[in-house]
Amino acid sequence: MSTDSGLGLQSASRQGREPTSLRLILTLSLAGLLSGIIIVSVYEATLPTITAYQARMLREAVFQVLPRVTQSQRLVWRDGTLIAKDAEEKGEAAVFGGYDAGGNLVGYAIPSAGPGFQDTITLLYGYLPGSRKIVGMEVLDSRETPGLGDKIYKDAAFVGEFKDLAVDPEVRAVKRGTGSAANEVDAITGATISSKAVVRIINEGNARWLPRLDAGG
Amino acid sequence: MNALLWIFISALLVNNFVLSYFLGLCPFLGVSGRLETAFRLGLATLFVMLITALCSWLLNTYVLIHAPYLRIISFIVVIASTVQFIEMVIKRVSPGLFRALGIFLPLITTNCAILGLAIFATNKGYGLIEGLIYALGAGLGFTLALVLMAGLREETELAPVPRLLRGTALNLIIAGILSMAFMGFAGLFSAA
Amino acid sequence: MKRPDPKLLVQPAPLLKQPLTTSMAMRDVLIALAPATLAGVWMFGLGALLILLASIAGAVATEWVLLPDDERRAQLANGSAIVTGLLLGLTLPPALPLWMAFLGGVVSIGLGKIIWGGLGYNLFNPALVGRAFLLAAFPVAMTTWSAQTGPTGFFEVAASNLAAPFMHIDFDGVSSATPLNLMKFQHQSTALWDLMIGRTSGCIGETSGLLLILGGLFLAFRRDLDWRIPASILIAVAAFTSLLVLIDAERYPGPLFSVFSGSLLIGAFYMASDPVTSPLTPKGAWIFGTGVGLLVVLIRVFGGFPEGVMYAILLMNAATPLIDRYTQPRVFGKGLKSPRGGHE
Amino acid sequence: MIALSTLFRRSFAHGVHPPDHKALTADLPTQRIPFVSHYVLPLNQHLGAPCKPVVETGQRVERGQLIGQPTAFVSTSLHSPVTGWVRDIGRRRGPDGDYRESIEIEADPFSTQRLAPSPRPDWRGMSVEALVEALPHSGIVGLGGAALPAQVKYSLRKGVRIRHLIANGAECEPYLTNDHRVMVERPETLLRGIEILQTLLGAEETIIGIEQNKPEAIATLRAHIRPDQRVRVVPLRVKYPQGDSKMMIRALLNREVPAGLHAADIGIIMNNVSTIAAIADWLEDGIPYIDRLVTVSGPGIARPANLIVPLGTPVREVLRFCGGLTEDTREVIMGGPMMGTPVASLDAPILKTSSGVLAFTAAETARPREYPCIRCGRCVEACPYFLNPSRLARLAKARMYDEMKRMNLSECVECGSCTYSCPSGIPIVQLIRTAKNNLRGRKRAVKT
Amino acid sequence: MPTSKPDAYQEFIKGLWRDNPVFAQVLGMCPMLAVTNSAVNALAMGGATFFVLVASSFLVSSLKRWIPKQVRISTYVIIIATFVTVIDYSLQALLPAIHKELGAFIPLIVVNCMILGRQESFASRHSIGLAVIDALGMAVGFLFALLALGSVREILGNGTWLGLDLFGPNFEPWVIMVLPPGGFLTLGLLLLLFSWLAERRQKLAERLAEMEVEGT
Repeated sequence: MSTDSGLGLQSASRQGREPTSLRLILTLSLAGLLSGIIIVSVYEATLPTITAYQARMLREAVFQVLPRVTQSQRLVWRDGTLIAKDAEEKGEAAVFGGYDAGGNLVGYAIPSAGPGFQDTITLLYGYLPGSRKIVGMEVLDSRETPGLGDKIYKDAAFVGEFKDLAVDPEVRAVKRGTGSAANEVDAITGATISSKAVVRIINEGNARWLPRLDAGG
Repeated sequence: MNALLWIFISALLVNNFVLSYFLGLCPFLGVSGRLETAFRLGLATLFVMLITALCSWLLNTYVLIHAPYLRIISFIVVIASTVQFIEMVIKRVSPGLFRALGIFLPLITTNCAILGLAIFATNKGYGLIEGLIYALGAGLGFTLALVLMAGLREETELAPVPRLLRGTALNLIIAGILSMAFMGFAGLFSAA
Repeated sequence: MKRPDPKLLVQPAPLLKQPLTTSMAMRDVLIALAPATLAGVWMFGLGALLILLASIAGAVATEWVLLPDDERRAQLANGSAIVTGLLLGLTLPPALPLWMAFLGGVVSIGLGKIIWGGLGYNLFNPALVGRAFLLAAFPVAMTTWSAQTGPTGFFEVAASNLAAPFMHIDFDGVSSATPLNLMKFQHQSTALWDLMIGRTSGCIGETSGLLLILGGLFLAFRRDLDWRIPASILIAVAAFTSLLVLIDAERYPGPLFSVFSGSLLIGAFYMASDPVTSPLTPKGAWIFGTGVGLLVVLIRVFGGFPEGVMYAILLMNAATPLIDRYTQPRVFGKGLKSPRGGHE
Repeated sequence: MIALSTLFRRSFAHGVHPPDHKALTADLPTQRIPFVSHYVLPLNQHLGAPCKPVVETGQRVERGQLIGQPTAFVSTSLHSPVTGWVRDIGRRRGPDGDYRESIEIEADPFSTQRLAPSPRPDWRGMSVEALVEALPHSGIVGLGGAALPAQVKYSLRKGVRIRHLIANGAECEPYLTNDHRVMVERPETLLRGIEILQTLLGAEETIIGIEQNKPEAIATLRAHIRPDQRVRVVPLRVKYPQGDSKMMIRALLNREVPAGLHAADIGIIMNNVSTIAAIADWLEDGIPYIDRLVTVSGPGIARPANLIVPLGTPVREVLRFCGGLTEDTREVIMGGPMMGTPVASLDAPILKTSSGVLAFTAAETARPREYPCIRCGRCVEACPYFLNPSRLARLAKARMYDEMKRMNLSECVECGSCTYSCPSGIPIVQLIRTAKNNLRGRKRAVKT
Repeated sequence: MPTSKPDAYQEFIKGLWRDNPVFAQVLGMCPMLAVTNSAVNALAMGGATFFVLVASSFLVSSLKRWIPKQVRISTYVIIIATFVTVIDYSLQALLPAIHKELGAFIPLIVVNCMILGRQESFASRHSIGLAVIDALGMAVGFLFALLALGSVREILGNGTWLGLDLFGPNFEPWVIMVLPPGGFLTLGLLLLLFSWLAERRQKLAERLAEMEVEGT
């Protein structure tokens, strides 16, 4: 239907004689070259802005989930220790160390992701190794239902639950009003699945990172 | 294991390429008139998706890590040439299969579901196995949506549908209702 | 031969006709639903009655507006719009604003019926199309359940019922979890007898399990529905949940709870069995019902929603043309070895 | 206990249960209707090619004299039902309103109307081939409704051995009782015919299938069967269309005749009881087929009756003999109510196939408004051939005839069970007939 | 498609309504439905498509003499992909928030059949000026359709338009509108509206023609 009218497979017989293969290859190479030049120059021109923006967003997110932090550092786990490493490498997980003005480690911002109600939820949460507490959570990316599941980042009360949350024995989501323990989060009414997903993603992040942070911190 | 299951179910049902991401709508609306053709197109797409998943992983791992700006152009070039190559191979190896799938292969080149698969798999940072499972789910999901749609559309041909609605408008509304029905899969196995 | 010949009719054979009409079938459905409807209104109060009326009004008004003049009278007279509106109303929560119920009726008939070419041609259950639309559009309102008012509070209409159109609804203090919610999110079971007689919160018409079964049996007896469909749904649900209970009795709900909770019974007897949107063939009916049953348990137990009956039925509706196509019974005399090389 | 035994009676699958209304006439002995002044005899009262007149206008004919002879294998003779004069040979209106080439005979009012003896073949020692040769001279057609010239069924394919002869006494059409009367009044003739055919065919056994709403017929026949005869009477469930040959075979022998084949191809020959009696009349006494047994019934008839009516008698005369039509009659049907045709004019003549003349009033003829199909599936459960009438009707309305062909349109025998059971009042059979005609027309167009 | 005497104004105006790529030709729906859950996203997607279409048409029509027909499709795809990459990075740098919303769907402009279709059926056969005008018309038509869809979905689904609050804080949003089913249903109903309007216009034109005949 649409492709017929769009691509119009009628043969355009403008060229009189058959062009040689060499010419075809030449044309395509030229086109490729041209496009390469354009793309690379645009890429070069925009790259600094883009990287700067991404870095700023990340920093802001880190500052959001960790209080009293003025600078952050990307850390990866290698050979049993955490090492500072700015360049991203594929397949390598990282956390962000947050430091106060004096350069002292305040805590870690841990990114974690997992399946939510609709699609993957990606979030970042701040963890204080000293008191073994979570002190902030921010959802970076999600497609949860507007008006319901999206309360995991729109509902201040829910986000507030992560401001002072013990990680031991394990974070739990409970029905609103019934949670009182330090490790319990009041689930959003009507969006229990999304709330539980957030908690599960945090627990998964904890399982992956807390032993390392406690060991290599 | 659970993660792979979720990737599969998510691509197949929860985030069905057609009904949730609107990918591959042109063939979805264009080739769903007959059940037979819909099924064959679905399988052809599934096949190309699996190959694309492989190719995009290769590209991501060996090429794009050095030149990320070539992502779009290299994906589309690779998809187009892969489809062409597959077409030639099938024609040579299995004329029967070629007769069944042949006419759909060029159509698949402009199917945004294929490019979408490559881009999404890249964005999600899937490895080879995850990418292949993702492609399998997406391709089967595409086939499922297409086959269901074809069955429904064949039925509407016998119905006195209001004249102004006949055609794309009705098909879109059917797709909308299908999409509502697929919302029931939301959250499936995410808590498992 | 003084009397002139009577004016003779010439109709095509057969010249006998079973005395049975479409409107009679619709009347049967209304009769079958009456006990559960009355029970629902009794339990949830005047507000529930208003919701039923609003959804019926939405359905009938839409049919009136969208049908051509010459079709109106006949189509409205067969009562299918009333049945659709009532079924929709029965699957709505009792605290829903009336305007949403009305809108649901409009969508049910508009998107669920008229666009397909009218009665008999729709491929999805109209009431469920309306309900799916409402659930997707107003997820909060559609999942807020109020407790039963009981006879004393009969005339107390909830404030949320009367919310102005398009305006935000305040549900403070009306929330009460349904048995399925309790099961899914808190692993709490509900007493079986309460489930059977409907002493739980839930949609207006879905709670009184026994009355729904009664009406369903009436319809099956009158041959207005294919008994295979509800039978296979219930069997599939019971079988699947029993299997899950064998795996982990602590975690998964049992078969009786699953059958009597939520909208399974109203769905199985009155919606899945809607002949227009379910397979015609007996084998198809079994496949359809089994599919619905499996999907219900899948969504309830492994999915994001506490209740999946509506989605299960809509999904199997979508598959119905395919099921019908591949379950055509063997035509008499076909596919036999023809002796001595028949002349086909 | 009767109800319970009914349940377990042998039958076929699916079908419908219209009220049988046979009590109106079942116990009325057959009467001969007086001769009237004019008779109209269409030349094609059977399937296949019309016969060719062998008389001329003005010529005197005797009762029983050959007036039309067969022109092809699928064709049969026509004999004069009265003594009188050929008035005209030309087009006359047939029962369904179409014009057919016919011979009009004016009865001789002073004739004794004695039957002119016909030369009859000697059946003893006859081969089946000889029977096939002889039958066209009798003018007998299948009296169950198909009107296939009698010899056609007996022209067996090479190598076919007939094991079973079935006498079809089901008479599943409501109202009709003429087969019943034959079985009750002429059991010897029927059994004689069975004996002759069974001997000629070398069949192992004959089964007479009778719906069990005719206990008198069952008892009478059982009483008359001699112990040395290999004949059984099998009562069958009352269900329409029990009389359809393939359904009857299914019910009696639990065998399915493959689609596209005939019963004879699997070693079974089945004839209507009236046909067998007529064959006996011909082979034993040389009586050609000139009188038809007609059930006149229905709420519009003053005095219902079972009548022996000479072929060609106008329906009007038959009705007059029975006291005429009631005031509220709306429809007069020739044949049974399920597969018969309403007549457009009372001048239509009685044909070889006119098993009944039924008069219906407004109560029976009223049709509810047609609603769209709601796929209730009643037609699917009615169709004895396991077709999908709902879908066929839907396809027919969309004029998708080729798709209908793929859905085995050709297997439909137009028994009308689907239309009977449809609560939406959809004329399914009519739609199917239209589709068949359309496909047939197209095939013809391709050929020419 | 090529008319005997192309009229620049006609070429431009036809894309807006009569041959509107979305409403009349039903092209380019993949990116369209996914991103039109708000008017701003629709504008951004429309703008990106606008840029790619116009730039590609310009380049293709100016290079048409040197492109052999055997490789023309590949060349078009390369050209389109180049411009898509350009707009992808530009958006990422200039409007990062919007880029985050549109995310993966910007690259999918490459396979928007409408763009390739215009190259094949128009730009490769006409002068630069006409090609650009045609592209402008089509792109504006596409933008218009996207905006219409995005507006309906945003107004009903969120109670806002281009981020402006329309109904005050008490509006109950129809969430379905910003979900996938809402996209399908809205576009279906808009198509219905379009064909209804088109038919009414045609009827009106016929009536006018009749009146003229009678008048003469």
